Amino acid sequence: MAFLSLREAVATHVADGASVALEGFTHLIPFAAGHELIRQHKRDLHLIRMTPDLVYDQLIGMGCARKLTFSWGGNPGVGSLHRLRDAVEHRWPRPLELDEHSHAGMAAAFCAGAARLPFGTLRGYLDNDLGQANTRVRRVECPFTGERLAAVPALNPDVTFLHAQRADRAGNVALHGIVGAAREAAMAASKLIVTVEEIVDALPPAMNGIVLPHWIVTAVAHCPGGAYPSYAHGFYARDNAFYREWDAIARDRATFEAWMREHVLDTVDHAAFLASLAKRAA
Amino acid sequence: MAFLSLREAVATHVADGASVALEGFTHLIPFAAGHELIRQHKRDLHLIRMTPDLVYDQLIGMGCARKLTFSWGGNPGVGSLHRLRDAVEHRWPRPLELDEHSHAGMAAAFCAGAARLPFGTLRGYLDNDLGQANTRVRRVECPFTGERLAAVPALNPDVTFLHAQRADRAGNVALHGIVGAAREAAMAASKLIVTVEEIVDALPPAMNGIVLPHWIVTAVAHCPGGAYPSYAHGFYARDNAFYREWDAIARDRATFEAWMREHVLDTVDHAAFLASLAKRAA
Amino acid sequence: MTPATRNEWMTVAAARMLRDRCVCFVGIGLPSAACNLARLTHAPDIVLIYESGTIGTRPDVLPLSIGDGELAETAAFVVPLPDVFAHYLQGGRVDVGFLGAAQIDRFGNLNSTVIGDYATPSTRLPGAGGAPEIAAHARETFVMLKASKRSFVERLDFRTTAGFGEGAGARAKTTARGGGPRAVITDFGILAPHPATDELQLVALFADATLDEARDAVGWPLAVASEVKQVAPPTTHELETLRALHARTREAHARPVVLPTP
Amino acid sequence: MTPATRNEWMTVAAARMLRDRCVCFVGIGLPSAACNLARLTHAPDIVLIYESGTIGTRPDVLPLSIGDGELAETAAFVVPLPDVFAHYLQGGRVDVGFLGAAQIDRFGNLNSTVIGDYATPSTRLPGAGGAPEIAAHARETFVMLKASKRSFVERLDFRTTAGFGEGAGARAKTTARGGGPRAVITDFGILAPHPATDELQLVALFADATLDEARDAVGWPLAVASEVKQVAPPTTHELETLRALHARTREAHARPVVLPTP
Repeated sequence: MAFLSLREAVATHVADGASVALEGFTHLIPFAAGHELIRQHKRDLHLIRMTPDLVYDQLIGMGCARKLTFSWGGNPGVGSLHRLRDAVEHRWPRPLELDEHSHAGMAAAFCAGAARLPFGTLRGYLDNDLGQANTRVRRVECPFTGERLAAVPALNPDVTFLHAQRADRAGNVALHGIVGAAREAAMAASKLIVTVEEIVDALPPAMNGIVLPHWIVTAVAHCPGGAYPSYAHGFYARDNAFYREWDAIARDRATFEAWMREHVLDTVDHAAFLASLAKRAA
Repeated sequence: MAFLSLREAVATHVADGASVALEGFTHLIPFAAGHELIRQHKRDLHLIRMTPDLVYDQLIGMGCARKLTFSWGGNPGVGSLHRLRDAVEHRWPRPLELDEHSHAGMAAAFCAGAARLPFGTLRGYLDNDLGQANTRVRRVECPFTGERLAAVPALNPDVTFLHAQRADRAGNVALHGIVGAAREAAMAASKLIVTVEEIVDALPPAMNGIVLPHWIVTAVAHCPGGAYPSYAHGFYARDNAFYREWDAIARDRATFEAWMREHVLDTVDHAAFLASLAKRAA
Repeated sequence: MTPATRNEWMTVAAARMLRDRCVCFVGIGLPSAACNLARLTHAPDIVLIYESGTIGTRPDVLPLSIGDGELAETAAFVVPLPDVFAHYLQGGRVDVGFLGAAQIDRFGNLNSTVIGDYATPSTRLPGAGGAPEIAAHARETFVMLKASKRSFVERLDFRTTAGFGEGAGARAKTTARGGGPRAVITDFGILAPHPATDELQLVALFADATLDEARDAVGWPLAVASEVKQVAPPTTHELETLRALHARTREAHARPVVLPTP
Repeated sequence: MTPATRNEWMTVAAARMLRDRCVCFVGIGLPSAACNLARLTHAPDIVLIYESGTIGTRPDVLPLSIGDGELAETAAFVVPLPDVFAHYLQGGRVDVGFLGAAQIDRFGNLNSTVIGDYATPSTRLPGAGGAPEIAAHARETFVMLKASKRSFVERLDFRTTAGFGEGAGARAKTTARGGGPRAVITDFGILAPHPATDELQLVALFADATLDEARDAVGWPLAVASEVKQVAPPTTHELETLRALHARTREAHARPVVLPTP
């Protein structure tokens, strides 16, 4: 475990072509990490995430991704991810290979990855076209009942990024609230990089809480507001208005590129990103 | 969900011949429930539990069990379970069929049961005799890598008994501390009966804590001290001295039977059981 | 009070179908409004689960996303997402699931993946999310979807989620354990599967909707039940409760977020 | 101070083999004493995991059972048991595993199941517990076991837990990912596998033990390494720390529990 700046963590641990999961389910989405991948012009990434959300819309629109493993790709409660759509429908700015699942299938794949099993099993993909569209959905026969169940290959990202509320000085990371598949994505990864709201001497007591212990963690970066416009329970709320505004920003290629330039490429880090939005709002 | 006395819950929901899991890993072992099964002379039970512990020594010694599914059957830190040994070595008081696993295998079987999958998968039972001794350990081939992994059949007890710290008046049950496979055994069961230290208006806040919601719970019985001589975190400690004393009590058939008669068969309920020990200690 | 919109009719009709104390797997949008309306009217002890892992949640305002903080704060407890799907849904612990989609066919199969060919779609939709396994495992499902010839289609471009498959008992041959779609609540009324053929048929109309309107909106020859009921109009209490919920929601979502600048 | 007993020699020798900051899967008895002695002497940041799910625990007294309350109270956090085996052990997140047994053979395979035939044993032992998968997945394992011709045997009655199987690289042909037994700490000294044959050979003796004693205690012709080291005697600090730990433990375990009578 090392304490690094986010810039350093991304530069050191993410190679072009890597498989990268930025997990967090609506809550604790690691936006700061996604922006840093964009700033550093990472290319050919295999992006993994149950719900791509705006941060993957941005990565895809900026040409960072060659492949997307996902189970639901929309702007929650708003509509489409226009950059994701543009990549799939018009191969802009580059073609995007899809590895598409249902939530249950992808959760099983993360669980298998976390347990270092080669596949996960579920009673799923029943009588639908997903199993045909994705040749990585197969069947396995129960050796006791003979029932045929769906099997999905384990997900083991090269790097998982999470955002969490707190780390202690040993690098133990604690998160609470809606956790999605964050724990499984963390345990499944070769490297785990966590941005946190704060670094504290001792984590709050949480006997059966969700803790990622220091020896699972590759690097911790102190990054207040690192989940914005998603949220960090106990620190700040989800900016639902921003999610709505994104629809207009992302709909048009030029508007999107101008926004990304102003707020991500031309800002030096996440604090500057947040400041650039505050200035705009003022 | 119903609030019942433990006597009523056992009488109503446990048939002779049922498969019954009393889970809890060292902590929160449902002793009161086990004693009530003995008091009601339940017979031919298929007992399921990772670590049989004293409570299963008692059930087996009193002739309640025909079969035991388990992964470690000792008196932790002390030595043998003499009644279990006597049943296996000398078929006293009756033969006991064994369905024997490793902890990892049995945990996988409970997880499969909780998820209502027919089997669990693990990289286990490698190059040892357990897979031969137990014909219920089989192999399954990964449809992606071809690797052969161990498969265990799901455990789905007819009735799972747990002891927990608290239930609220809707029947939601909260437990904390060492939880073992309690949650999985609960979700895997057809019926779930929980004894609790106290019934409260509102459970303490535990956003990501372990809660078994009311519609999973068949019955709650208020039973203070229901885990003794095991323990309930925050209420009372494990009586390690009693665990040591049990070795001498259980070693001899007559001593065992006399103890069971005095403290279990001749006591009307768990409060009377505890009082009988207190009297002895005084 | 202004008359009920069709959205409001749909929401009220769906809410009324929910029994008190039932365990309900909720989706965002109309289903979320319907479930919370039920909770605030006749079903105070309904158990709402959102796929974000928030169990027994009682939000004061409707969430925009499936995982707004409001859901976690008002939940009985919050579990990791894999547990929601393994222990609750696949575990058979969910009574009712709600689904939406871009397309539905006459057997209640749904498409939320693509319009056009999968590899080269004309419209890429968000995808499956939880739907395929909600449809497989919940004891019954309700579909909420506005009707048009583009959404109620003769043939799906892609079957994301199986309802009754090819109909006539086909579903029973799969390993799906849930009962499948019990009703489709749309903006003219309610469709339900025929007991023998599984084909969706019109069983109820909103008071201000007509059979012709229904037939026009559906892209296949719509079957009509022997008796078509009329859905009772939203009561004043239902409408007021729903509108107050939406007003609170609009206000909450417009509230500016304080940027977490250091 | 009285001289060190053989139990104390074993405990101190095992403790010394643990690096600071290593992640250690601890069993009850001698391993628990050894790991905590390491933590209280040269390895303050060792991470101790007990299979009860207590992670990063720092008990003030030794637990009697694998799940005493002391372990939960002093743990960094506590996870459900299936997570311990899936995420930590099978997940490859454990450096060192400790094992005991009733019998061991020359390739470090262990029996903790039965003496005699499985179906009709003369002695039924507690069984596998976590051992088979600890041995499979931990990067390395240490076995602690007192030697006698009944425990160090030519042929196991039952192989509960694979060490190096039939030796000579047999382990590598299995899908076990851990490295297998690195050392067997017994009451005359230390055995370690030969790099080529995998056969356990004597590599170190306690200062007051002899080669003859070792040979007499082992039920097969004991191989001896080209160089047999002498284990340095327990230091005063080590012994004092260990004895104080045991004294605290005895006192705590004798403390009467207040019966939870209503």
